[in-house]
Amino acid sequence: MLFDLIASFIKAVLVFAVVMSFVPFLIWLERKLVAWMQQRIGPNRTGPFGLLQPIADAVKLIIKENIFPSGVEKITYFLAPMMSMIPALAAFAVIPFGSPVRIMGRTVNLQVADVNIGILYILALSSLAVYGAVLAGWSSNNKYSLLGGLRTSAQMISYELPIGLSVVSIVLLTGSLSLNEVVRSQASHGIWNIFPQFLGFIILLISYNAELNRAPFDLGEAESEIVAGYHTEYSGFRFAMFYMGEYVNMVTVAALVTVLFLGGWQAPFGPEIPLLWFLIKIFAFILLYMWVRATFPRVRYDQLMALGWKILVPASLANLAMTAVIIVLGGPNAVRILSVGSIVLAVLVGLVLKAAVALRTKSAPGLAPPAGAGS
Amino acid sequence: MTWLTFLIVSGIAVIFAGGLIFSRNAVHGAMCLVASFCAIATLFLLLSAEFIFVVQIAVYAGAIMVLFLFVMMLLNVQGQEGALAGRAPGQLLVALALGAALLGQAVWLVARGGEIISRPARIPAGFGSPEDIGTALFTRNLLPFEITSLVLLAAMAGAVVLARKAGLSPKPNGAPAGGKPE
Amino acid sequence: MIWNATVPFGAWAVLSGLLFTMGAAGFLVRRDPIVMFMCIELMLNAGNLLFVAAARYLGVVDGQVYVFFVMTVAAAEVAVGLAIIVAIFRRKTTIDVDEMSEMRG
Amino acid sequence: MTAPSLQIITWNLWVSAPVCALAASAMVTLIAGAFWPAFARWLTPCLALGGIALTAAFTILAGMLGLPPAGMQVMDSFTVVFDLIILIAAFITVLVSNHYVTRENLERGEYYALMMLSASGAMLMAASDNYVMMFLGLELLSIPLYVLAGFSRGRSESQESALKYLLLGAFASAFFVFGAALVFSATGSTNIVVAGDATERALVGTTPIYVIGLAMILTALAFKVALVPFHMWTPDVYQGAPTSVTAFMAVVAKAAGFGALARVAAAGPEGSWTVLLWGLSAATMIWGNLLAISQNNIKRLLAYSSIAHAGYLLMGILAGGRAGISAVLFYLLAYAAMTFGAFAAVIILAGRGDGAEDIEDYRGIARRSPLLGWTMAIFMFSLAGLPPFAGFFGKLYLFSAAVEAGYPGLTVLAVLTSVMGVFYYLRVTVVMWMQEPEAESGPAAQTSAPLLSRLVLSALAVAVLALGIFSSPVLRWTNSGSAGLERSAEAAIQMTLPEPTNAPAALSGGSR
Repeated sequence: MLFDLIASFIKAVLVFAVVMSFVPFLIWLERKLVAWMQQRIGPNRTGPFGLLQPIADAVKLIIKENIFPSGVEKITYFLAPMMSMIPALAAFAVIPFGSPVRIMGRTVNLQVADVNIGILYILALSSLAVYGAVLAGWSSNNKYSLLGGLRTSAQMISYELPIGLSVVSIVLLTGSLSLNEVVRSQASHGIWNIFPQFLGFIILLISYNAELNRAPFDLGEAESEIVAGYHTEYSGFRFAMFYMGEYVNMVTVAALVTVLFLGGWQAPFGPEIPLLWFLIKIFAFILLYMWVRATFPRVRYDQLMALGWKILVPASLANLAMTAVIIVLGGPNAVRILSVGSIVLAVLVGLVLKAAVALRTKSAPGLAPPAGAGS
Repeated sequence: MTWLTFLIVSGIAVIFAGGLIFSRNAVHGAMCLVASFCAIATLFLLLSAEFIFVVQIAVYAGAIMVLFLFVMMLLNVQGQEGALAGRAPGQLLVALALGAALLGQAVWLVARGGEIISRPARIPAGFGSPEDIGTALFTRNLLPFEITSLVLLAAMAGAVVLARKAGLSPKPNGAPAGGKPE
Repeated sequence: MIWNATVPFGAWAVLSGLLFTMGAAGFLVRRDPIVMFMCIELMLNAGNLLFVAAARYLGVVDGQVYVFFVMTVAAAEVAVGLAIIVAIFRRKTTIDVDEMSEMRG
Repeated sequence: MTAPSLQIITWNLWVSAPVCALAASAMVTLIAGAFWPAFARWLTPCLALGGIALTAAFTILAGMLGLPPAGMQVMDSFTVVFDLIILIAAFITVLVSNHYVTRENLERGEYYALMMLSASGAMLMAASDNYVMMFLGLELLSIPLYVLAGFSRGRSESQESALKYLLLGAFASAFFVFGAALVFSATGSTNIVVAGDATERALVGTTPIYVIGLAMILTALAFKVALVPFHMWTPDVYQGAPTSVTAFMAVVAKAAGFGALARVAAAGPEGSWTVLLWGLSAATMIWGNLLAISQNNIKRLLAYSSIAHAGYLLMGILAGGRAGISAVLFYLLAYAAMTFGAFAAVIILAGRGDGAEDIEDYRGIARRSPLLGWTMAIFMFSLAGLPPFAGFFGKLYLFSAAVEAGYPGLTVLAVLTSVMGVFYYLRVTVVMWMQEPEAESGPAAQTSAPLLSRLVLSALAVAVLALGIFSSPVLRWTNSGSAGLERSAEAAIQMTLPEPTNAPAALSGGSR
């Protein structure tokens, strides 16, 4: 009992420390990467390769004066940045990042808390993440902030639907809501969920990009339209909290996707080294998101909503229906059938979209939506 | 499930519920209600209803209250209304009477506490787990479950009709805008 | 030690009764329809709490299933209610029920 | 991974077939209205009428099968009678609406679909023998009604009435939830009959909690059927809502509420329960009739009249037994015919935009349009309870059931208030027939109603007459309905419900 308590405490502290220390590194990485992709140099003055830049930024933000602009709702204004960070950190508690290890003759799960409703827990927490943006936008007493808060909340609520529906397909495949079980079932199926749930994977990727408020879906903080959206009025440490929250969220999402679709800590080849493969997969995801950010232009708000409601929701429903039917009818071969079916379905959805976009372009050439947001 | 935890958590729930009633600002009220819902969710956890705990947070705190906040922001209603505004003394009286009656009922319930169930039932291991809920939901309660889908359909169709701009109907409505003058 | 004693069912009933009463009183006293609506949500939650507590103390899991239904219905009601409020707001810029007095009798 | 095994559904699907049919046709109507707006004008009402007729067929078929209670829903002869009353009402609403919807330029697909969904909720309420199911039925009835009340978005009264109806309706349904939770915690069951039986046999020592829970459920239902003191919303909502919706509300919502009340009241304990119902009934009759006298707006007048009629109907519920419930069913049928008739006349008279709703506006209408004058007179006489119309016989059966059940005081009160009612109903007729018409302005100038509306109006008038003159076969039919209620209550007790993990009755008695 005592041992478990201590182990949990140590794990919690460790996870917190590691995730938080990721943040400055990720900020540096993103700046460097985007700069490289845009043929710029990026930070290069502070430390080797500009590695100390985020630390300098952090120091600057922390020692800045904490300003309460006049007319803000003090309590809400104060609480909002925390509300944007806490759910992201709390969600990390149920993510397993390694197979159980033996320490001092005891088995220790590499997971802060192994709850049997882990998936639901994460969905619940991610639905709380919207409060930060909403409350910040409302309390700032600023039109742009309010608009940003409105946009963000509508966007996040809309994209929770395809996320939930895609995750339900995984739950069907696993037969459990525990994230540990999800990893184990992928081991026992002998195939990672990305194959039988290819369409779900794509949907989740897109939806989480919107849920994270990252480009090309960063409508809530689109600087060319509404200054900086819901955190326009924030400065100093409170602004830093929003910033950190965004990156912590990214890490959490990457870890979640890794667990759900990429076999968690399992090694694709070679020996299974604790944490190593997990970290590699997480970073692969984060790099993918950074790449997307550097590549795609920002979509229009109506396109964003159309993408969510008219494409992702029906597609994830189709995916769910297909998964359910194949699992019931397919018996022991269900996973294999699904692996084929899912890719076929994904291609089908893609073709339908392409046809729709082509049709739209033909009928009204001036209104052709940018790639990825056709409806 | 001891008195101490019960009292602390339920105290939080009640205090924040009071915050909803007394706050002058609707958004503050909504935040209080969110806190109260989270406390109630914790109480669900104490009652070994883990599934309901998560659903409570996801649905009430995460969806319904966000919708409330969204609409409040959309309409941008600032708190101009005083708490317990004295404009309707009759209603205040009714509220007090109702409160007194219900509180009396509550006290009476406690007084007879010995006669009601005093101790939780012995429950099987998986009580309140998703499997347990699912079994109960899709066997004995399948019909109500299906009916909820109809309720949601009605609400969806209704919300769409109401939210649509009035100008979208094929013919503009010729009725006088302000209704009949009195 | 009383703090470690088991909580009897009556305590849960009183708590949910209290929350219900607060919601009802809030509904009757406040004039802002959005706040009144939130008070209704509080009342529904009080009912849910009682359902869950009864389910635990009786050992009948169906009580938790009913909570599920109540939540669904609450969500539906909120969707329609907020749509009506927004529709009214579009027409005029007040949503104070005292100022809705086009009908008298 | 093991493939999940599909469990066999534990009840006969026929039990829910009528509701399923109606809901399915509602969806078809919704989709048809959305995808073929060009044909919506005639397609959607036809689909709605067809769906309702189909549902009626299913109801009769299912009723003939003699199904046992399904644990949530019962398909006994009471349900059949009730469902048919609701379906007839919905049918007439669609017929009455067509003219109105066209005139007011409302969205057709959604209008009819929501109406049908609401009707299916009403059917569920009357058919459910479980509080949870009843709650869902109540919501399925109410949520579309909230929307329908705010359907004419051109008029702000309509939206105001929608908000008022929604806030108070949701408030009432919160009472229902809490009451059901109290009943559940007192008896361990949400089945109406089983819970009542458990309390009766003193399996649990918590009868007062059960009674409080039942009282809260009664409060919620009283809101729905507009019993005094829970009637405050009625006049405003009736006035503000589109008139065709008001008619639907006045008949279907009330019928559903009384169907539910009949099932709940049968499970109520003696003593305090009857006192409660007695008081509600008396207050409703007196207050409704008193306030109706001073109304000048015809829709408000009909609202107060519907409140008064709820008081009479509650008397039948209070009397209970085969005669009481049968009288309630008969009266509901009569009430549906005459109320629809009155509202249909109001729709025709109101002209565009609900301009004319004051009774004074009806001066001399009868001279210009004898059909309207005659039919309105018939409906008003019937509502007032004058022979030989349906209203008279309905009241006769109700009063005699109440006297038989031992409530002579209440019956005297009812007769007195009925006399009061004659005054304001006759006033409408007098205004229509005896007073000079206004000049060319006003609704009197534009009473050219389409043929369909005239036909419906005449048919309803004939129905009111026929129900009065040939009341005995109808009464036999409603008698079979009330007999079904008794039978299924017995069956529900005998039926072994799926045992929960821990038998509630055994352990709720005290500490272990």
